[in-house]
Amino acid sequence: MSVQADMPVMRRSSRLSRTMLPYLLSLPALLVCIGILIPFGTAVYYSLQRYRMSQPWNRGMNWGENYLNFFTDPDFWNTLQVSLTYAGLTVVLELLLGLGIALLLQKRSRVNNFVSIMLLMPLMTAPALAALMFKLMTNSNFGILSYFMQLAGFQDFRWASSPDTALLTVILVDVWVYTPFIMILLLAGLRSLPTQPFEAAALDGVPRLEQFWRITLPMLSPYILTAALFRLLDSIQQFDIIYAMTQGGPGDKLMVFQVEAYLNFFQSTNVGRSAALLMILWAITYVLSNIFVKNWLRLRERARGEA
Amino acid sequence: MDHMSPLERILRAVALALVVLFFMFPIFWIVLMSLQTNETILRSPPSMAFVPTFKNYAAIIAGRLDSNVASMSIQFMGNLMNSVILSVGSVALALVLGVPAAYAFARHKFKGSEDIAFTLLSFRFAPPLLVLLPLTLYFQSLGLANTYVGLIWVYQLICLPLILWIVRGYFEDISPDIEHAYRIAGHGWFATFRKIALPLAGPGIAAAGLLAFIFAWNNFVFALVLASADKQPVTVGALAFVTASGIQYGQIAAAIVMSIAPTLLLALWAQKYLVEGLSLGAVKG
Amino acid sequence: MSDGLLTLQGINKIYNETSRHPVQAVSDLNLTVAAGEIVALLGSSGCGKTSTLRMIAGFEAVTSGEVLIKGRPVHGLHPAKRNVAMAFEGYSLYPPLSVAENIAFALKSERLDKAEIKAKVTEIAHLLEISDILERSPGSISGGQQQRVSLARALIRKADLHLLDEPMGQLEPQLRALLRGRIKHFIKQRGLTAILVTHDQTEANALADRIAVMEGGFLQQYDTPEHLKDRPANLFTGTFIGEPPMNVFPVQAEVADDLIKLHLEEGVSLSFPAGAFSPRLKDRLLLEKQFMMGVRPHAVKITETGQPAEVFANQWLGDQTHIAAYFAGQTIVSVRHDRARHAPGQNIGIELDAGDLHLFHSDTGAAFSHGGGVE
Amino acid sequence: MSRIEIRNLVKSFKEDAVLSGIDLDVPQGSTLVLFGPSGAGKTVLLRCIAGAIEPDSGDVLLGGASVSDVLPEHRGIGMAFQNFALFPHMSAYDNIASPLTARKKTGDQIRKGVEAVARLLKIDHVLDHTPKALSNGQKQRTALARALVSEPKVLLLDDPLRNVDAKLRFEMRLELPRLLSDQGATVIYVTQDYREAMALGDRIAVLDGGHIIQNGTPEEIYRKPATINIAKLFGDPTINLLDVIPVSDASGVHAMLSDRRIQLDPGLAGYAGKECVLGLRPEALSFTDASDGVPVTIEAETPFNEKSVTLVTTLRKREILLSRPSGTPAPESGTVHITIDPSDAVLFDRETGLRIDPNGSNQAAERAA
Repeated sequence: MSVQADMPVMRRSSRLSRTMLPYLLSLPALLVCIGILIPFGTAVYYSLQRYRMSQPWNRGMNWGENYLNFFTDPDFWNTLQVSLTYAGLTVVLELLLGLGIALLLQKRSRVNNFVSIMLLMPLMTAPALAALMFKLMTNSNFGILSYFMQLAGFQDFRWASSPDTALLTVILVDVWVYTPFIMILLLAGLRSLPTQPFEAAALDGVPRLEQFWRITLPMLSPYILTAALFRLLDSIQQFDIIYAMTQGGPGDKLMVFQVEAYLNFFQSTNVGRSAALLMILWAITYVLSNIFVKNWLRLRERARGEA
Repeated sequence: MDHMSPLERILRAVALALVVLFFMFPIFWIVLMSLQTNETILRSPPSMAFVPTFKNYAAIIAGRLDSNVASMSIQFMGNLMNSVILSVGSVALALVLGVPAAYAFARHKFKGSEDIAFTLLSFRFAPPLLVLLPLTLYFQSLGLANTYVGLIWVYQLICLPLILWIVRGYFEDISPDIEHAYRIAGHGWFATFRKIALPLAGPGIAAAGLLAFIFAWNNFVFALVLASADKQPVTVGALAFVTASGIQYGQIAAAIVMSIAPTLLLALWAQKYLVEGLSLGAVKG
Repeated sequence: MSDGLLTLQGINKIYNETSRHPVQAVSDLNLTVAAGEIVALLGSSGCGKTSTLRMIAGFEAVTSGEVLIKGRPVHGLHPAKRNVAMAFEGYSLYPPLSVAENIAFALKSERLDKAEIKAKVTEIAHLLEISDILERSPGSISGGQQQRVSLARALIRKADLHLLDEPMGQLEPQLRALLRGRIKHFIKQRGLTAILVTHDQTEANALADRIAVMEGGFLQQYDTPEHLKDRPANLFTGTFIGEPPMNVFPVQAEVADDLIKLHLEEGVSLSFPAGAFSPRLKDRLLLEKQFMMGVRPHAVKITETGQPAEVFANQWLGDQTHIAAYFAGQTIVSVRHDRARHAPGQNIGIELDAGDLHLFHSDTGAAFSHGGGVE
Repeated sequence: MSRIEIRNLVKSFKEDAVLSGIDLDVPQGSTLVLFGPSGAGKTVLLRCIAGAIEPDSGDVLLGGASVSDVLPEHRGIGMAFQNFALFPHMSAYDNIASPLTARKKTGDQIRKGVEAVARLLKIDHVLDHTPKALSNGQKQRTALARALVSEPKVLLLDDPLRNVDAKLRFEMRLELPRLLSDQGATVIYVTQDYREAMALGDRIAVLDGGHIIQNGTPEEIYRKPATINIAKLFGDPTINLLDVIPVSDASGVHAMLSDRRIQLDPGLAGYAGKECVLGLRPEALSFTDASDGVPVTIEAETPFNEKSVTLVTTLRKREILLSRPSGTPAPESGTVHITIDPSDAVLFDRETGLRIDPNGSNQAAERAA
């Protein structure tokens, strides 16, 4: 009896071809990585240069000068402050609002499902277009929000055109667009919590407030942290809403990092400063995203019951 | 069982109504506006009583904007077409490239896979301008500036990571035993991928594709930096249109409605997939 | 019998009642549990036992019927107000709290001082062998340990009724045997009333005073463990209770003055002296043309002179041997307590005693005779 | 030529060694049961044989040839998974047919093959259902049918009866040996149920902590367990384990229980005076009228379906369980005497937990030392 008779196709394959397969499959991802890394490297290079497109003759390495200049540059500090304020306020507001709405919608019912579908709509609206919508709504001639403000007694409430209320206006747009995102995450989190602990608590007569603080909130905390970091990373880089609304104005009231860098690049053609600004922003997001990835990995392990 | 007190029930209903009002009102109002003429829009106090008109939409579709003073030609329909080409093209390319890679990440813990994954993830959060600004210079020298191909290529920065992360999550949810069973039954890896992994991850791939489409559609900054007027999608086009059309508020509203309608309708149509994809995209990556 | 601690009157539970595919989980269930009694709801998954438990706890509303605890209808009453404690089957622990906190959390509504709580937790932890994990978090302990913590959380409470949902399903066999005895002792000593949901008949036998066998949403039999074994009310309980399951054959009777013949399939017939069956059963057999005959595997005797059968499996399990043979067109299983060496392919004789036969109506499945008498 | 050999197989995940040097030899046409607690590495070993997992080192030989560089689809193995691993988007028919389609059979051959195996396993009426619409028992049979349909010479069955109800599990346990011997396949069968292991295995390999701690016939495992742990894993109720110190004198070797002598094998003389554990199977103990039996007090009696279990205590309050077939007479209470056949007593070294072999050389103990 031969081996082939019993084992019809014992075809052998080389170990090499098996180990290469995953690399081949992930080649596109690798290419994208490289596609990002090359411009990134270029940006690092630019940020170390004295480089204005309008003055090509004056181009040259100036090493850390662009960065050092920031220390004495009030515009930079303004940018940092505006960006952090914007990010902080939007995240806190959206988190509180999102959590509240998620709790409201936690129970599966026809009404709740309908509402959560409706809430998808702002999230699916392009932020730049959302900004335009609010621009129309806050128009001093016919804007409905301006009209409401009049009714409320604010005669000349100028929304994004006034330095006092510009930040509030863009935050309002951000809250409108992105609260549903947090809501969806937290709702998914809430609904994925096991029901039995809550049944046990109900049966044992544990007060609802105590249930919320000692059980619900701690169990939800990984989701909350994830949602908050996600939003924080996006929000600190906000461009679309602010650019579409005021292009950073009035004055420098809304000069967040990316808007400032964009205008530096295209209007004052100061490539070096623009790149340095973006590097600072990248450093901030890198630290934040590191925290995020660590949390995310832990969360994933917990979700799979490994922790 | 429901054990809610009547007071709680009422408070919840009121809160829910306020939530719906806040989030739905802007869309509702902009749609109303798009159906009015400038005269009714500018009335004070604003009123719901008006005869709806489709003139604004007609003007945009026809590409001619007639005002009291003069008439000008606009190309908003061109922007719409650009949006379609860019979004569909980007998603298609991202799916072709991303799904096999997602499978590799999910099934093979190979050397360097975590590094690639981490790099992609950390760049998911890098400032887009950081990559875009140097790219404008490269694109000019490569001849990709202001081409669909160039833009679709850059759009992979949004679409590919999204698809990778979401689809990978779905692949990971398929029990490896099911694939092992198919292999042991005598099928090669590609047959297993095609006949088992792909169909079972189908909903996930659909969700990721839809989300990628919406994100591509809603993207603003890429085209703002890299495209000139004839290649711009609606997000950038609408901004230019606001400036160009002056005080034709009805037309502006109509243009916005036409720009957001595709994603909103898609969201309504596929809301289950989207919610799943969004949550998975966040929780699993 | 409405003076029990718990009374279920005509309970029906229909899920998705208004939808196109309503599912009736429980049908017309009547059950009374006396104070101090341990009752097991026994059945396979989907038999309605868990739905019943959840209706008693108040997590599910009854579709119709009445649940009475201490004679008081509890319809619409919040679970917390029913004074019921429950041990859950799955992962019901509070993940953010330690094991000790989990157990003590159940005492929130009892308002005890700290020392008293600690003493109680220590005692119950000792009983359930979880003293060494009190400070751990639920995520870091095994499924079996989690289940014992859940059990501790239920047993520590003072409640009118303790509901235990598959309380030992995840435990290792040895621990299970040990804890069964302890838990029963604990419940009896304190005079608690408990309802146990299980799919494991050994567990039901070991713990319960009475067992309610459920299937397809219907209560099949509610009786003591001994009666379930010796006097199954119908074909379902007959084949469900007992390991290995009862052998069942379709039979036709031929009644003569001095001899009763039971004709099985493939020409096999069993003869019994008329005296082996009671006169009333003989009369009944004259009426019942066709019926089902059940015999438990340990009552199946293998002799040289019995009816012919061919062995196809002989499985020795250490303390007993299971012999399976073709007999009368189907499989008959005999349990021997020695190491019988009947090899596959061997021909043997099967002998059955009249006193070991259970007879069931072939349409309804209802039992009408056990061991030669009439029900 | 479908013997399965495993040579010094090692597999670890990250830092944890799951299998540390497994050697096994399953002769053609026989059934080996892999038995062990969950997490013992049984499933990992099966996957290494199937090729779903690559071992760190060591070799798997099928029919005498190493398969370490043969892809799983080319190993010609049939495998049934504990969780069934049915393809959820395919009908039962397509599930079962998948090994045949892979072998490029014609439509007619496939139909005949699937229908034959489906009839054999009594699932021919549900072939067009998807797995979702099947009961657990039907899923299990579908998974088994898929493993059997291509008539593989090597069958790996990973606890296939675990997720089915007791009645079906019993029926399948009776029917499986016939099915497997009809196929003439070499089988490795994984289970956690000792009854299944004893009923189905020509040999049983007990796996724990990444090692095979005993490999023997069911009889050897049950009567001569290599360790206390194995003794505890087989048998219900579990074996009685009593701390004893054997005594050797002119009348032989014995252990003391309730001040009475329990005669032990004379070969155990070398262990006199040492701390040992005496293992007594509950069913090997019986009540006796003779007054030279061990006096005990009856504490409780638990009737099970086919047997009754009695808890008794010795004079020193040591607990012992006796089991006997239901319906056999037994004293009900008070002080009675029990007796045991010396050949049914096993002695373990208390320190190492290893069984002491009365026939002189104690290989297990030596190896551990």
